[in-house]
Amino acid sequence: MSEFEPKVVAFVCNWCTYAGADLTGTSRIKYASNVKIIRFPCTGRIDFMLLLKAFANGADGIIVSGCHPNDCHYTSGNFHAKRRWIMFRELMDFMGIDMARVTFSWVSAAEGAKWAEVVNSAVTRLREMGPYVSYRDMVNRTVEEEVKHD
Amino acid sequence: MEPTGKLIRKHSLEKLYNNLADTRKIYAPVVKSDNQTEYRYNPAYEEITFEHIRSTLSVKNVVFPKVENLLFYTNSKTESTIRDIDTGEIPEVVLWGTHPCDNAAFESLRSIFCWDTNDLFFTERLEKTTVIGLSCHQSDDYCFCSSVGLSPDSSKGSDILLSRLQNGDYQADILTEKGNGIVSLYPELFEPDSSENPMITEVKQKFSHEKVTERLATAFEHPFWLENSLRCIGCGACAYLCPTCACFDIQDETRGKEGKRYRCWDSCGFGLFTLHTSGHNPRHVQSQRWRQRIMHKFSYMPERNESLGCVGCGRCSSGCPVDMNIAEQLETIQNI
Amino acid sequence: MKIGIYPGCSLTGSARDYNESVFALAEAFDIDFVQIPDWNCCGATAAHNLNKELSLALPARILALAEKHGLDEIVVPCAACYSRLVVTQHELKKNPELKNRVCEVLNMDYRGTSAILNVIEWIDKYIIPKLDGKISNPFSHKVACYYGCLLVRPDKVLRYDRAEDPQTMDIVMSKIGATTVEYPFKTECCGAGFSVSNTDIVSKLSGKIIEDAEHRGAEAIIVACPMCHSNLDMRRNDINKYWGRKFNIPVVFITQAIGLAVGLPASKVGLKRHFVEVNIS
Amino acid sequence: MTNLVSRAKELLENKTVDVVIGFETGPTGLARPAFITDPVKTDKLVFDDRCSHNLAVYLTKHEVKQMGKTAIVATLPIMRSIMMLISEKQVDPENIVVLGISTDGKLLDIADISVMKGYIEKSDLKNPEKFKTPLDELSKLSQKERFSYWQEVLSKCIKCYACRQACPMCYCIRCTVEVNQPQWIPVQANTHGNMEWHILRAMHLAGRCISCGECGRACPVGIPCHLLTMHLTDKVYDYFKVYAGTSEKMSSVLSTFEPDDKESFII
Amino acid sequence: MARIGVFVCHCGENISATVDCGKVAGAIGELKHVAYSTEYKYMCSDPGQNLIKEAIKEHNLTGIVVSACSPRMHEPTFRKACAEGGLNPYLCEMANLREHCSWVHDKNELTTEKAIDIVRTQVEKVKLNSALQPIRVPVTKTALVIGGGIAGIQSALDIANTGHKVIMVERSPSIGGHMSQLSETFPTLDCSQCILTPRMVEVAQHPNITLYTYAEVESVEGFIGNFKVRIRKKAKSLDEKACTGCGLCTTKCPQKKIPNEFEQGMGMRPAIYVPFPQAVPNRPVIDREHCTYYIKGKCKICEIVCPTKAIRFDQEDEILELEIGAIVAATGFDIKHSDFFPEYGYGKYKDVIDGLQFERLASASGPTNGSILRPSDGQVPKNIVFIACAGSRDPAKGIAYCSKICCMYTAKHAMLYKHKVHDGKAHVFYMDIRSGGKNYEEFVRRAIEEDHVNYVRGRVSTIYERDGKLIVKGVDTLLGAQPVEVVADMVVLATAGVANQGAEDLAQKLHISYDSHKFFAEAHPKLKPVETNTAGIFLAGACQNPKDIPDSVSQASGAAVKVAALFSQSELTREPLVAVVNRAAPPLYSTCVACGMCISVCPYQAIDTEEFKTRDGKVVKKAARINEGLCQGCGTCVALCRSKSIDLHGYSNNQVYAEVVALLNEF
Repeated sequence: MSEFEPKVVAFVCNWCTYAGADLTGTSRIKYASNVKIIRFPCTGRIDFMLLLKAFANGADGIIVSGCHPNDCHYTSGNFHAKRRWIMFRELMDFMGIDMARVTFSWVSAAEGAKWAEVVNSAVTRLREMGPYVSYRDMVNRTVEEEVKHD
Repeated sequence: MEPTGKLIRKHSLEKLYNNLADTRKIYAPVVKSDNQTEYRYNPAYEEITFEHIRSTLSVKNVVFPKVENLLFYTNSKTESTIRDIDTGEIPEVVLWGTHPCDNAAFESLRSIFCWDTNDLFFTERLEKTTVIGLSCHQSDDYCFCSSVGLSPDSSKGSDILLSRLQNGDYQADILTEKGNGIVSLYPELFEPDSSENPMITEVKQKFSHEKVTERLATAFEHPFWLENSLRCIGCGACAYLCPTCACFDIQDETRGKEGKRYRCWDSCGFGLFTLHTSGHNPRHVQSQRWRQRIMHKFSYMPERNESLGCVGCGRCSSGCPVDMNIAEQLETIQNI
Repeated sequence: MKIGIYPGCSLTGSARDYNESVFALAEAFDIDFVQIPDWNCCGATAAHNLNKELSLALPARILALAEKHGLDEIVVPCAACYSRLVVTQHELKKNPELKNRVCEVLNMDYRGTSAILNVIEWIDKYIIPKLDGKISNPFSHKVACYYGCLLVRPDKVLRYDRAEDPQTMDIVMSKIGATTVEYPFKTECCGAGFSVSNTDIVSKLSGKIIEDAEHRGAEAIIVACPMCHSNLDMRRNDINKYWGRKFNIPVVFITQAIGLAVGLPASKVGLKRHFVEVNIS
Repeated sequence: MTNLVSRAKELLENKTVDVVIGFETGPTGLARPAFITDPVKTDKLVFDDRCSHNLAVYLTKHEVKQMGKTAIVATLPIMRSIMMLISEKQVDPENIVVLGISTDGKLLDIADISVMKGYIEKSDLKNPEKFKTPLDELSKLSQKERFSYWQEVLSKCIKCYACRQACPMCYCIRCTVEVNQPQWIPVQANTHGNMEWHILRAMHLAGRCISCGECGRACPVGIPCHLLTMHLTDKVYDYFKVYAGTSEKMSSVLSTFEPDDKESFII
Repeated sequence: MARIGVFVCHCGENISATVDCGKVAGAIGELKHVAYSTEYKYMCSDPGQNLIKEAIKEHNLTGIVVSACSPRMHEPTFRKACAEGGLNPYLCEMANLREHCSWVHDKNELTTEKAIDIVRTQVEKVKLNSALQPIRVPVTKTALVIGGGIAGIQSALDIANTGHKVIMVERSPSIGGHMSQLSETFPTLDCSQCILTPRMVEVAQHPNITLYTYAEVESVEGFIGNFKVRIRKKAKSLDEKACTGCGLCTTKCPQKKIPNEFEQGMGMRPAIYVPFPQAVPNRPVIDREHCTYYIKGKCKICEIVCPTKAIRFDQEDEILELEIGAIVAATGFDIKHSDFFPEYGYGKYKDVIDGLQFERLASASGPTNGSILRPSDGQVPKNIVFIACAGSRDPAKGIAYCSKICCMYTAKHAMLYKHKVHDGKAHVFYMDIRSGGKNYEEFVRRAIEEDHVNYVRGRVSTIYERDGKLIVKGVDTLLGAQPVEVVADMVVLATAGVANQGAEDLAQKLHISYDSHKFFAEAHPKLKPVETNTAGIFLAGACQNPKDIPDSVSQASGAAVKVAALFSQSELTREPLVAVVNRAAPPLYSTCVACGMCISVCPYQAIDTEEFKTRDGKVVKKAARINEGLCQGCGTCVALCRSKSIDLHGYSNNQVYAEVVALLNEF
């Protein structure tokens, strides 16, 4: 497992976490290069289906991050997102999909250091967990293979 | 060839099955914990049921799988290279214990898939399918094979048709060369025909499909369609359970450089089925879709394919969440 | 008509006069009291400063006993006991775990179902409605109603009378023919907390209460709490010494006042037991 | 149900409504939805334990809306569905008459929506008892076991969308699965596509599911997909102390929020 | 067919130090639809930008990806360059190779690979970008100012002086607000009326200001630049043109015993009245609740005596419909009255009064012509107690906040008292003295040191009356919590400032948010103190929280500037990154089913329901509709939409989906 490098996608809002990650850069704080960021205007914009798509396309882990409560540039997008994630996690867990692979965080535009921590701890955990084989197997299984019952 | 009647004893039947199961893919019915009957590949003989009236899904997926890959492709900056599928790789399958209605359905499917040119995948699969049917010694209110020109023991579509005798042995009618092929593999298991009459259930006729076809020709605008489809919620259960429904959709799925084109089941009951890009939908309400379903099976197919689109298995009715009973409706139609 | 009663220590000791008047009144209005069997100390004054659990367990036992004997209502004439019991009921209601712990401690089952009435609530509910035609001897005096602290505070918990300038006693008194003076000392501290340790404070504070009442021309101070009574009545000599003057105004339990109004003899309502002579009737 | 029949007859006779949606007995002895426009046909109406369909699904059906003012036989889940449909502007309370049926099968006098609301509020809104056991058993499994359980059952899904069509809250004229720009859900009915479909469906019903269980009953291949929405219904209550279908105001969990919503997983 | 240009920036060494830019440009060049891919030292430099402009022409590119620093840094720069190159600026995306890659990772293969992934993702995104045009919203250049207090007056005048029309609505018969009730003002002790009245008159006479007094806002619809406001002009029972303001009616009115609101109930007024002598407009109104005619049906003395026959008993409320571009809410505040304080005497002691009442007593135009006389018996109080923080900073009273103005006006009251009653004693009970502000602290010191006001740090527990005196019992925390007892003739409570009654109601009409105390909420506590969450609606004065005059006036001017800025162009242009609800040909119209969830999640009330009607007016379809003027583009509605009928320009479903796929798959 040691040489395994997880693929991690980060869904972040433009006004807090994206800016926070910019600050990580301007402060030259190093973190694992496994994480690639996709920018959204607001956590409220992040469709839960996109997380499934990330797993379906081979992500081993996901980070979702936005403005701290009450800091939302659009006043309430993150509150709606929060409820959405509460429900989503409950459902995923009920279906046995591994939510330990998804990290949710509030990272403000001033928390460059926190962003690095969030990423590094997520990557460390995912290295230990290994690739998300069980999900990928499901994705790649063809219908013919499914009809077999032996 | 001339059909020949044989006798096969209970224990020989088991031998036959096990021999076949050891040497090829065999698709046989088992009863699940939730009492639904489903077909599985090569289950143990003890698991197999001979008592099912109808399996939840028909066996049409053997010749028309719910997803059939058509081709694979690879994209580069400049071009796409296509990789065809070698139908030769499609395996031989023996169908075991399928009832006459399901067996007759293959004929109806062929009339669609091969109405102009032969569908490569369909014909290959059908070619490689051997049907060891089982005539019905029991039936229920949903059965109406007798109304669509079939019967609980009709041999149409079977290569071998088993019928149960009082003592638990089976009469085996060898109907085709394919059937003969099986017999010649294990001749010792087959004995000469007995005079005994097999147990065959009775399915009383509910309507005349000729009358229905005749009436439908002029019933397109009849208020009947609206009145009798109000209850329909527009799901695809009937189409997907139906052994003769053949509608499919073709999709490309690409991931990175690699992609594949496949076809998968579709249903004329869906609003999306006829939706145009413009937003216009020629069948924009359910009553029209319901009409299409009946019309296609009992008017258009007889006209265009010289075959009925229904074998009276009753799955569409037994599987319908809101009890849209097709036999009941056809009964009404013939008298409107 | 059965109602539970929890006398507590004072009514069996220093406030026997109060006790007598309460029972006399009950008898006069044929209410039969059931004293809570095997009742114990309510833990007033000391316990809640020292050991919260104990301070709740003691009253909880009393209430549990009441429940056990099917008493849906219990009258608690002593304001201190009343306060402890109600506070306990409140605390245990809002904290189920604590309740369970207390139940374990007692190994009794407590549900908090018995209603707790202070003496004025009791009068309001059972005496006032039957008052008509019973007043043979109207209590036509100018009086100052002194509520003290425990009857109306803490407001959040008791939700009884308004904590500032309460009115219930005044209303009852007016019903038996008294006129009540506008009295700002209604809820001022009488110093009860120091009645043993530092009696000078008692003399000072209680003195103010008495002085203002006399000053406003009241002929009696009406109370509904043994502590208040003992401080204003029993300590009168010390107060007079401390103030260097002689206050004569008597201190009367509200139950005694009603008793007199409905024609009970002074002796029967314990008036003879007072230190300051009650020369009104 | 004589009084149900007479009430329906009366409504049709005095033209209060144009159609009564109720239950009738089908040729195989099953109860099934019935649409009655002719007063004399009202004696076809039945109501008993066989009548489980959520009739509210028809209130948003084009052909039914065309019929005019509608009376609908409504058990508790159906009443809650109607409440949801009103709150989501899909049903105009002016256009319906609710023939409420109490849990013990008595005809209720639902004069108007506020009365219905009152009845709903004092009813037990938890998931029905019979679903509790399977929910608990699934929750007891390990995550791995749950994952393989759902893969197993969902591999059976044929994407006939009976679960969607049977649900009164799935009234969209275009479902996400019918969107192909982008293709949110794979068209083919393989386990992965099926799972994504059922996740999507459950999420879209989070805080909107009224626990009628029809999706599961409708499934021709017996997938217990109702457990997904019902699990969320439990969770919605745990977190937000609300049940769907109790108010005519827009109040479903995912379209509203409280600043102090509690969670423990966001770092 | 898409033709994408990719420009990889070295940013000097900033990127190229850890990322192999050449390799990135090369790899990306291999991608489908990438027509041109290059690297350069400084893309943001002029030569760099020219490189882009030329490439666009030369390779007729349909979209570009600048792979450089954070878009938060240079997106505007390159969008501009893109436009100058002849390509719609919204066909430009940036790949963040610096902040998100080169600066945070070491130099190695993985870092370069990540860079490639990042660029590829943006290439896939930009393919799906669409050319967008800035949104233009027309602006009606008329402002509505709600409230005629000093804040409203200042805003109105400032806006009017920029040459724009202003409509001012005041609910009482005269403008002036609380300031007109004040005697002198801290810290200068100049006469409030003297500095206010000229402004009031200016408002009345300003050619750009239309004043509606005795009027209230009925409803507000629309959005920034385009509000439709309905105003209810309550019937004054008077023909204002005919009336000369002679005042004869008010002297002859037989009904004279109505508590005078302006005098805080310490004086009486007739049923037909002018609130105060300097009122603007100086015209009477009939208070129909108390007018004998409206009660008994006869009297009409005013009508008889009126020399110009200006009385109109049959007058009815009038509804005005106005087109408004921007709104300033300046509805001010109110104070808790003494009946909120049982411990201080339930308002039953005549001589326990509140601050505003004292202002009237101290005012030369007040009921006592400026001499401090206690209400009960008109005697001069020789011993007066002021209690600061009466209610304020007292969670037990439900008011946890500091009312800000009390410390100062209490000091002022004490001073005014000392100036008028030289032999009098003034005591002030306070928690802390909060005298932040120019010359404020000095002012308080003066009260203490020069006017010898006795400041006692401690709260008052109770006040009671004895022999006509008020006994004030408190504590002096600076003297070891000594109980203090003051025998006073009069007590003045500096009661908490609270939201004006009707504030909540108005906030709901305006669709602006308000806090738990019903004070209007600003858009951002620090950076947007005069804006509200609803674009085009601004705040001025104490409707936001208790404020003194200078604060109110400055905020009022701030609000005015915001309005002026808005009115400075005839059209608002906005970034077109907003949500859209799809539309289709009938009978579909849209895939939206108008479930209203998007409406409920939108923080900006930017979504409403559009009805599609047949010729005969029958509604055949309803669908959500985005107001481009209001939408800020957060996309919360998009993620929530079950039928995917809403999409967001710049972050469309297609785009974000493509990004996820591109990020994880090699092409």
